[in-house]
Amino acid sequence: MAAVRGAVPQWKLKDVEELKELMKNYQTIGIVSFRGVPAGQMQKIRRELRDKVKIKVVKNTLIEKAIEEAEEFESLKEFLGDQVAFVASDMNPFKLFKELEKTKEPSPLKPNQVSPVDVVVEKGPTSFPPGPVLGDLQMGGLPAAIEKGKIVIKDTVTVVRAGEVVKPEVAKALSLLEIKPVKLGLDTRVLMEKGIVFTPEDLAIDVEAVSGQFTEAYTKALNLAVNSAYVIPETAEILIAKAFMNAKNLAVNAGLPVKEAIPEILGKAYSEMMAIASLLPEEALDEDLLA
Amino acid sequence: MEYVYAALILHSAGKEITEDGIKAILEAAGVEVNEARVKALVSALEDVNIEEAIEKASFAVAPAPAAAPAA
Amino acid sequence: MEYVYAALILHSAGKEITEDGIKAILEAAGVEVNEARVKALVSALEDVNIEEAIEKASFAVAPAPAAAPAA
Amino acid sequence: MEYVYAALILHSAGKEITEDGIKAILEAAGVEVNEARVKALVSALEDVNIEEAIEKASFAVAPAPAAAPAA
Amino acid sequence: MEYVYAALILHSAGKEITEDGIKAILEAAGVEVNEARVKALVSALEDVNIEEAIEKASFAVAPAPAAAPAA
Amino acid sequence: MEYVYAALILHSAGKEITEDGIKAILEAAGVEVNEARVKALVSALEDVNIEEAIEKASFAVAPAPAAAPAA
Amino acid sequence: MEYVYAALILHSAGKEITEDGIKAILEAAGVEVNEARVKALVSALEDVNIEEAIEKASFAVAPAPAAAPAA
Repeated sequence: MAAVRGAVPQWKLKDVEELKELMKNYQTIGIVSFRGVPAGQMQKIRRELRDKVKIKVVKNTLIEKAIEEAEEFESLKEFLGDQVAFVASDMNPFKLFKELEKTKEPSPLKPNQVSPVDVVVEKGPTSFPPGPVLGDLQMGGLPAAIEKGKIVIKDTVTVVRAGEVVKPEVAKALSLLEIKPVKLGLDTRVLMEKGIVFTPEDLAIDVEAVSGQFTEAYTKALNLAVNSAYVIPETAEILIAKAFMNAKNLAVNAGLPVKEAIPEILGKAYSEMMAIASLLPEEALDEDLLA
Repeated sequence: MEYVYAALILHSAGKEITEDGIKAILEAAGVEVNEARVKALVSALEDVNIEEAIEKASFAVAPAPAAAPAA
Repeated sequence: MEYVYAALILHSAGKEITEDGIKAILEAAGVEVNEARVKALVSALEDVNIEEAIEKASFAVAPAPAAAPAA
Repeated sequence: MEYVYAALILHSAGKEITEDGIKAILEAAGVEVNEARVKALVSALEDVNIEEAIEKASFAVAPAPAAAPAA
Repeated sequence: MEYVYAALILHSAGKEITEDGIKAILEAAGVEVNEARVKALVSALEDVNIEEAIEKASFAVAPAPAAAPAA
Repeated sequence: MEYVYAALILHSAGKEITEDGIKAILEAAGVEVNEARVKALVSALEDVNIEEAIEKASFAVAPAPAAAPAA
Repeated sequence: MEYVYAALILHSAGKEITEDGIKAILEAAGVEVNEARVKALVSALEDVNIEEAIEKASFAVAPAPAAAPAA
């Protein structure tokens, strides 16, 4: 940052030193965003993670300075910006990611923020008796009315769309209805362990999917082994069965009178005869078929 | 059932299914032939796709594990 | 399958299944008979309870598999 | 079933299915060969598409799903 | 599959499944024998109950007409 | 899938599935290793029961001819 | 199954499946390599379209009919 003018104040240098210590001493470090997280929730997060994760909120410029002084951390730079905190932990990145995700709580939209989601309010009754709330809801664009002594929302409406700025009136109406359309908490931007960069995509593990991959891999291996007739303990029985079935199929389909296939051959001939017979009129059938 | 089997022999051997053919087979088997039935059979089979009917029969019966779903 | 059908005609007509019987039927059908196949078939059928084999087949054919549990 | 397996070895190895081939295999296996059966086998397989016949599930005699109403 | 068929010929003929037995069969069939495959086969089959495996095969084919369209 | 196969080699050989183990295998295969993927896989295995996943596969391969119509 | 997995790693990584390749992978996994098995595998795979063989369901072997009463 060329913009830094003059000497860096002593307390800031101390912060940079502290960050560098964290980078040096912890297995996993990272950058998380906490934009919009209320102070109260932030305190709670700090309290709950105290023993597992160091969270240091400092200016981007200071993190950047700390990063610049150790080459291996250079790649973290692109994840800076906005309201970020520096985290450090002795958990591996995947565990740390899970912990960080757990800090997210359903939260209301704030006035004038850009909504990340469509917010839909369903029609139906509210818990409010008639009163000034009616006006607040209407100001927020909701079709509110009084019915049977209660305020009701008469139609389902989308009050704000993803990417739109949330008008203060809308935010107020939503908070009155206790609608919490977003999840706020520490939002992982990047984690790093031993110089390896993990983005949220790397970190969000879908156990089902991984398990499915193992199933698929085994199936493919088994298919390959069986279809190439590679005899190993896992395929021996299958291949014997398959060879037998091939022989039996051939015997039956070609009418080869071998002992193992005779019952099937007779059955096949009989069922073919019955299939034809089922298509014939009565006068073409003999007595045993009419019975 | 002899009548239908007789028709199937002709079909399987690639011969045309005729009244004479069926009668000859049944007589060779020592069966007393009912001419009306032979006529009815041959006439009814004119509209039957025997290959298909046979195929279906094996369908119903043979559930081909071969096709077991690839994962 | 001609050979098998021929055997079943004899069976169905209540006759004994013999090499001569099968040959006669196939010849009547205009089939060039392979003696070895006739012998092999008759010999294979010797110890078989045809009625039972057919019985089982009719079961299997009977549709209604609906109830058969897929694994 | 040895005879059928022998035929399948020849098929699987891309060889023609001949009487001599089958005899040679069975003899190598120490099986006393019945010439008539070999002849019958080769003749029966003459017009058969073996690849297809192998794949096509044979007939389900056995299980006769208890629950299936016999026709 | 030649190797597996060869093993089944021996089994079916009531002989022991040995490397020499399989080699002899395959050579008689004019197959260029890969010793490693023979060894692998014999060794893997040591722990297999062939009769049971065959039993299972007949099961697998038979059952489950479930989805099969009735004719 | 290389990563999964590598893990399966270790599993199948009765070894512990470690990052180093997977890396060594992939490198031996001449595959350029992505460390993050190796780590992700090993970490995911904490919650994945490989034996169970394999079990599912054998089921899929083996039985269930149920729905498969004969060709 | 280790050997097959090793072959699949090579295939999956776009490499040729060779004895050396498979050995290198297994050794990296700390597996004591049985040369005969490697040879057997490579030979078995020689004429196989691997992509196809991987996808084709191997066979319906066993259980399925649990509920289907064998006759």
